[in-house]
Amino acid sequence: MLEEIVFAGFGGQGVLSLGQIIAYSGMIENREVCWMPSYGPEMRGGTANCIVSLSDEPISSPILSLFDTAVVLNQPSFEKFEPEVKPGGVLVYDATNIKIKSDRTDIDVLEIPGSEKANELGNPRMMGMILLGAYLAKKPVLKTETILKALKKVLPERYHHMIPLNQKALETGASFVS
Amino acid sequence: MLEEIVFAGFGGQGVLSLGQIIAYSGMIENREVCWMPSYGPEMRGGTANCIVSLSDEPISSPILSLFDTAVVLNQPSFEKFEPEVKPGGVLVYDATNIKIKSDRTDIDVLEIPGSEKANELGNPRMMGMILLGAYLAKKPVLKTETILKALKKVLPERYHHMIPLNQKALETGASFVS
Amino acid sequence: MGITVSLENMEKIYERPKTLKDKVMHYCPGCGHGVTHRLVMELVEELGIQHNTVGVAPVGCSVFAYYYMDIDMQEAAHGRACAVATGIKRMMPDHYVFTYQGDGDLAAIGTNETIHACNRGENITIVFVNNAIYGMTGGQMAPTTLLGQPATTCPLGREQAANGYPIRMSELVAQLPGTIYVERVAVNTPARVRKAKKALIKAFKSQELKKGTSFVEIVSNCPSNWKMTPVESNKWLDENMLPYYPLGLYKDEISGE
Amino acid sequence: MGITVSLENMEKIYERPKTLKDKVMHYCPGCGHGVTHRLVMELVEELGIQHNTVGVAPVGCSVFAYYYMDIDMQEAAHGRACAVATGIKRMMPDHYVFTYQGDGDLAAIGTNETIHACNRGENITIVFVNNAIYGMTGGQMAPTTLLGQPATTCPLGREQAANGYPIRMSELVAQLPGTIYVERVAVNTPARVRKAKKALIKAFKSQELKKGTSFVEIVSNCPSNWKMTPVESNKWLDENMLPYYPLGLYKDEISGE
Amino acid sequence: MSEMLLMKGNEAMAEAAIRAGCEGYFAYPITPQSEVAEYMAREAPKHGVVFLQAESELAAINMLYGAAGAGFKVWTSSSSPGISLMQEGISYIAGAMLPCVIVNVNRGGPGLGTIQPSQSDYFQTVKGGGHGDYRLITLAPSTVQEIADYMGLAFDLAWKYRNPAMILMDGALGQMMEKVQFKPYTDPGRDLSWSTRGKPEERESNFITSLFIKPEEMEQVNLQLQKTYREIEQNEVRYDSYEVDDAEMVLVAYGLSARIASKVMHILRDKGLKVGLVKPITLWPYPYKILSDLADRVKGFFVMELNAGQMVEDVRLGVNGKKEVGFYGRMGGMIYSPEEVAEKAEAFARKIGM
Amino acid sequence: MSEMLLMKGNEAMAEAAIRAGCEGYFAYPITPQSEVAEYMAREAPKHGVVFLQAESELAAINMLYGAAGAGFKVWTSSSSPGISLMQEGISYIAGAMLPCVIVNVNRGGPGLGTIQPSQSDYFQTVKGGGHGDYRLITLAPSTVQEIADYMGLAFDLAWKYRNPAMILMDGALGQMMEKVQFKPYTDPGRDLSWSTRGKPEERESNFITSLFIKPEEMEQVNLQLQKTYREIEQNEVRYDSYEVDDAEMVLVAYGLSARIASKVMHILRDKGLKVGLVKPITLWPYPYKILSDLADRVKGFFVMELNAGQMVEDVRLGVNGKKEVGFYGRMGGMIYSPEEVAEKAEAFARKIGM
Amino acid sequence: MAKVKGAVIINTENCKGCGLCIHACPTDTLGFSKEINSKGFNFSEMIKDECIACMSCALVCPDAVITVYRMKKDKAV
Amino acid sequence: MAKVKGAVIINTENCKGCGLCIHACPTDTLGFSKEINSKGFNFSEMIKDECIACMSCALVCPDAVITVYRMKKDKAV
Ligand SMILES: Cc1ncc(C[n+]2csc(CCOP(=O)(O)OP(=O)(O)O)c2C)c(N)n1
Ligand SMILES: Cc1ncc(C[n+]2csc(CCOP(=O)(O)OP(=O)(O)O)c2C)c(N)n1
Ligand code: SF4
Ligand code: SF4
Ligand code: SF4
Ligand code: SF4
Ligand code: SF4
Ligand code: SF4
Ligand SMILES: [Mg+2]
Ligand SMILES: [Mg+2]
Repeated sequence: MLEEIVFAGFGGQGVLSLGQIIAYSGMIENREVCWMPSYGPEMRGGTANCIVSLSDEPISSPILSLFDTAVVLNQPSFEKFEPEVKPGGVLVYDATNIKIKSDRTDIDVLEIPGSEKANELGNPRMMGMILLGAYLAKKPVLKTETILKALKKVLPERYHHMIPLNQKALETGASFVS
Repeated sequence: MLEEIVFAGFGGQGVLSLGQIIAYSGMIENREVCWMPSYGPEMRGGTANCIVSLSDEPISSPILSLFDTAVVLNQPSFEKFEPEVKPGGVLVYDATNIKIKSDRTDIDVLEIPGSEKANELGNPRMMGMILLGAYLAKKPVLKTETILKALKKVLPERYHHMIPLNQKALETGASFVS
Repeated sequence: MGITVSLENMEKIYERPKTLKDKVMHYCPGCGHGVTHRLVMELVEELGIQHNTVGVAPVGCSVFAYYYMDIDMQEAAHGRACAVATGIKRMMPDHYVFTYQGDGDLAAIGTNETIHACNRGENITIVFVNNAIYGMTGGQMAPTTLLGQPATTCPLGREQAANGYPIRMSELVAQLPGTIYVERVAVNTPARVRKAKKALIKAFKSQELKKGTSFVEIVSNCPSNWKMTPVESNKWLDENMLPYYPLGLYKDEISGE
Repeated sequence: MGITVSLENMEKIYERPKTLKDKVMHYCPGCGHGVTHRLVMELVEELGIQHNTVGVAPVGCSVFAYYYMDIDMQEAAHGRACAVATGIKRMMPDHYVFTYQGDGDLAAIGTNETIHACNRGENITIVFVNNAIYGMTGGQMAPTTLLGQPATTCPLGREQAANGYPIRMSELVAQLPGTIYVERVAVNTPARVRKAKKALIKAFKSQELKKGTSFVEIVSNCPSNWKMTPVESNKWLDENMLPYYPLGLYKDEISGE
Repeated sequence: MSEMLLMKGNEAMAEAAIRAGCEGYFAYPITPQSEVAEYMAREAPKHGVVFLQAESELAAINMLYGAAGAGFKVWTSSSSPGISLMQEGISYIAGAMLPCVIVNVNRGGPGLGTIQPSQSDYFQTVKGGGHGDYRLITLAPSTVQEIADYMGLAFDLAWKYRNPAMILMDGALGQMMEKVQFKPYTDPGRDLSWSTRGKPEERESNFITSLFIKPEEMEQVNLQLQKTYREIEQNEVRYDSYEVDDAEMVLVAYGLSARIASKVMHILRDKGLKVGLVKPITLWPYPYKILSDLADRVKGFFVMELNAGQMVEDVRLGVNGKKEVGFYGRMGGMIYSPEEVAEKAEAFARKIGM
Repeated sequence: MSEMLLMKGNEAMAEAAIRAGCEGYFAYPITPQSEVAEYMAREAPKHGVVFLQAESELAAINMLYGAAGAGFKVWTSSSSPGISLMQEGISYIAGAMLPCVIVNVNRGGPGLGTIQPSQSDYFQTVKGGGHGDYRLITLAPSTVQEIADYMGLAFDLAWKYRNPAMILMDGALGQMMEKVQFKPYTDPGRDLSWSTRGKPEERESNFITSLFIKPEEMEQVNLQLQKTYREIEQNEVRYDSYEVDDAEMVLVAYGLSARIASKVMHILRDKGLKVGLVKPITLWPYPYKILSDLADRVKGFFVMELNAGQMVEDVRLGVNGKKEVGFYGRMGGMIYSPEEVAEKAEAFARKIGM
Repeated sequence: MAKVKGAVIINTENCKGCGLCIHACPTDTLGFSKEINSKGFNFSEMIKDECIACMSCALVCPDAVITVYRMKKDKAV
Repeated sequence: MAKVKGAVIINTENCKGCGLCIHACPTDTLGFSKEINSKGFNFSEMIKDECIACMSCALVCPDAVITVYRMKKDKAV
């Protein structure tokens, strides 16, 4: 099993943390994991992304140009990464803010009204979690319990009360996947 | 023909210039020449020496450990270079100031009362020239006229009036060699 | 949607200088580097010296200055802008040559080159943008970081015992007989921007005298690494930077010419 | 042959300090480095700090200081003595740590390390031997070479326009809040030697306070490269160096302790 | 064995240094390894470790010289341009035989270049970026775990031989997070007799120097260094090899490239090509012998590096003409994909008759 | 052809630079080449050449960067520790494709070492002392005449390829006086279109930089550099060979060692051993081909260097295992005598069956 | 409503929404837009027509995206 | 001749003949030797017995080769 995912959005949307949660979860499930941020001056202010690899075997390159899955939180990232999803792969994106559509037929495209639903949940920062929920429902590379466990590890104690909300967000996302 | 000479004495006794005169003369006589000063912190105040090579062929190493001839102006240099004269070579030294004698039988040792005679000539700085005269009389690797020509080149114009004195010094030195 | 006002019967009284290339600068929103770039390019335009000005960019956030300033420029190694400028100016004594440097560049790794260019009295202008932080590398302590100010390499705030005092470069270089003009300005209010521009013009023009180095320190902000909004950062600058880095003229030997 | 005087009933009132190794120093006759070496070793002996003093030698004529000073020492790369001393002192804050540096070392290539050690207020003593020339390399211009003074790289004398002004380091580092004691002394007369020693003692003892850097500049001679006899050189020093490098106390914040 | 953690390479490095009992760290910020200094700034005070942000890399390496000369276990880290600035200091440290650890998180050059990962400082590191004949014990980790493991090893080797050790890695390894477990570390003990901590009455004064003005003496120093180098070459060569037993072609790669190489190996094995992999861990001393031995039985070697071809020269020296050596590289911060390299390597394999 | 003069290598170098129309010289004093700066201080003003004593080697190399970036014909000189300090700057100069000349009058290292002659900076020069993949066109004179000859050549090559050129020599060559004649020099013309001399209206602004933050762009820069390097390797390899036609063994040596090697050759020929000599003039690009060609017909190579064995690696790469390669070196400022090397070389000759 | 004395044109696509101009404007003429531009910023725009052409906004704008217009003298009086 | 108050012992072998002590001596007690030592220097020596043990010579001696003696108090009076 090898799953290579890119998370991309504006700086501040929390894409680096999303990736870390996945990496952490992979670790809990005894996978080999690798999390690689894009770094560079463009990070500042502009867009941010990170690549997470999950595998049963040692991970070769942390930097990739094609992905099994792209989780995309803003339009510039959609434009950059939509073409980089491998045939047969998954593209999940926030359809509330990203108004374009993918015309690729060789991948699974999940258009999730993430921002809208996050607002409904009362916390716009849940958007990423909603997309994650959709992605994991589509492609259950990790168990939801594990994600929750990982959240406990990754979130500072003072945010642990947010875990139920995160769980709800995951479920919300999952509900969009048949 | 290859002649490798070391000139050695206290800094200020003019050994570097002596060597340069020989090198210049070699050039005038169309030889290959190489003049190499010893450089290093010990130069300052302490002793100084230079190595001059004259040859009909390109000169290999400018830095040598054995010499055809050693022209020695002070006692520390005597101690250092006396053993470094090749068998069959020549050692010329200022016997006025250097009170030891060489016990080498495999070389020609010219004990020249250089300082004494220089004082007699009215200029203690002629000591080196006197030793040079003795050396060239023993081993005529260069013509005396050439040396005088070289002096004209090497000495600044304002010292040209000294050339006759230098010539006398050379002759004085030569007079000690049978 | 904002309102629209007709421009009929209006005259343009300010626009972006033509010497600033038509590109979006990569600086974070509200960063003083942008203002300073603009001022330098305005004066180049106004003095009509685009054809004989050579700038030297530092390593720091303003490393790409040459992407924006429409003049010939060189990108110097971190800290070496003054040496690079010296090389240029010595070869072309009639050109206007300036460096544009951050506080890490000029006052940490490049202190030697700064001091010695000023001491030799190189006829260059040094534009020094002091934002009390290493902007480009993500907020490490700069030599000008204030006591108590946190940075990623002094997370609890700079402490004198460990890291010494913030260094005041204008005061220091004004001591050197090689400098002829030293002024510290800021760009966080319109009035100060005007003053900053005057100082920059004076500094550039002083090169014509060939009497020594001109040095303009611009106390600036770094909203991103200070972790403030731009407006907050300009206020923080007022309240914290200026008491330690007082604005004003530190030396003027251009006098009368 | 000089005269011989009986030593009967006499007491020894001065002798070579035991902390100076029994070796002939390689310095030229009459060189101020010798006097300065002796003074530093005298104070180490007198303060009884041989066992917890670490010295840093520069690159310059005094590069071999460790052959003569009977204390643990390190030979630093040219100009980096203050950085090396910082490394030592930070690891052993209770040791006496000093650098011994020439003007080329401290004020040309090493200016950055000097300024920043002083600015951080490293608790070290900097012994700065200013002889206005590069002694070791054979008489090139130093940053402290006087205007008009010839050197091999300014054979017609240092000129301000080409080479700038001689740099006054005591004045400069006294500006920095990190220094607590800055004095300029000379060693060309007996009285000055006494004063120089007092300054050095004060500087070393100030390390106990852990309050900042102590800096003693010793205006010195280089008879060989100045091309003078030692006696002439000391006179030249009086007449030429001291007017530009005035002796005196530039900063004293040791006060009362 | 401690808890399993998920850490950035740069942070694992700093944590490992603290666990290996480092006593001081001196450095100047530079991407892509500023997290090291940031981690040390946070953590060092808690462990009584000295942390100082130097005014420059020049100052940092010379602070290291001073602290190491006083017998402390100290290190620094930087990235390519900063490491270039340290070359004089490194040569001095080697000449004065001071143990310490220097980390280069290599970015793309030359010049200011890019902050993206690269392996283009191989030559600088192993052939001598500074002046004179000296060598740096060089370790090349390829995972975050190895970064953690090699930190203590680097200190131990440095102290065992009184020689600076370098950890050479690239920006990607520094930036990425992987699983890591810190192994318990025991200091093998250190000889401090030569260090400058103040001269007690009972011994001669110590001094740290690389200056021996008489060439006769300086030659002796060099002979001593060369003797140490021969010893290190004898004892400390480290490498991993994978599937070389039946291999007809051997990939050679280190660091990040070695990870990619292992994928390349699998791709080619899947195509039926018998491919193995040698991953040098010590870049100096270099594992020439395994290559020379393999050269007697394989058909060729294929080297992959994130540079224009540097380590490939050492491979050639090891293979010494016995077999062909192929090369593929990317430069300036670009990273090859396994598929991309596999294609080149396959072409080479065909060329050598596989 | 001008008058025959007797000059020190260091002074001939400076005089040659002036005659080759250099426009500026920036440097910091260091033995054994301070005479260069002293000569320039005296002579430069007479020829309208800019001379500036920098505050350090770091400053000097960056002044050079600035002046070269403005399109001027400039140079610097230093010796080993000073050259180490320049490594970052050199990498920048190479990355920014600036033509200029840098002279290293090599002394014994590592560290402060000794001021006596050495060849121990070979690796630093030809493999890259700075970071990143770059190359310095490197000329190695072996006589004062060659110093004079190569100075103009170095400028011309630097400008032809917009790449820094290095003259690598040792302290003895710098200090010794030999006969020298200055050949007339004609500037082949220089393209200044890229230089920063102020932007006229009719062109875009020029900028000098080595920064390309996007790896895609930085790779392009590197590819461009590599292309230039291949061209230089194609066109500019220079070497002399002596008595190689009937040789069974070939000595390989450059600079000062090459002079001694020629004496060694004669000693061995006198003993009836058929020995030739290859003297690389360009150390990069290296004359691999002649060595490879000779390897097909001689029995072995014997390399002599004033270091622990550096160029010998390039000889091995050229010979590529076809024949044995022997080595003899001295270090730390010591110079071998021809007799001493002859003895070692003879033993090697016997070993390879001569 | 006062007589119009001035106006600004903002290159909203290149505005980074730093708000410095808004803060600097003595007449509160400027405000943040509701929409975001393609870089994701809420840009600055005229929200009132009280501009007095004082140029304060342009002086502090780090991105030099503001052009300032003033009513011609003869028209303004 | 005044009562002897002091004396100096000079390590003449290590003296470099710089003459600074001679110049510094207030009583002209010191002078250059006629002979040279093994390093070729005319060293410093007492040429008069007027030493007042003022230490000036020792203070300026760069080679620390001078030891100064003073007549013990009880003897000097
Ligand atoms: C030799 C070297 N060391 C370190 C760096 C990394 N670096 C890049 S910019 C910078 C500091 C920038 O700070 P400053 O000069 O204050 O500029 P700002 O970004 O704040 O405008 C550093 C340390 C480098 N590029 N080169
Ligand atoms: C990096 C480097 N650059 C240059 C030198 C050559 N060098 C040795 S000593 C010296 C200057 C010495 O002058 P100063 O510091 O004034 O000491 P002094 O000899 O006058 O006491 C120089 C330039 C060197 N050793 N290393
Ligand atoms: S990081 Fe700071 S200095 Fe750099 S562009 Fe952003 S705000 Fe400006
Ligand atoms: S050269 Fe000058 S500084 Fe050096 S030892 Fe001689 S007199 Fe002293
Ligand atoms: S010109 Fe003045 S009044 Fe008009 S919008 Fe700008 S700041 Fe406001
Ligand atoms: S100051 Fe400029 S960039 Fe900032 S909000 Fe106003 S117009 Fe936009
Ligand atoms: S102690 Fe005083 S009086 Fe006696 S010799 Fe010395 S200087 Fe002269
Ligand atoms: S001062 Fe010292 S070295 Fe100089 S002459 Fe007097 S005793 Fe000799
Ligand atoms: Mg800054
Ligand atoms: Mg000096």
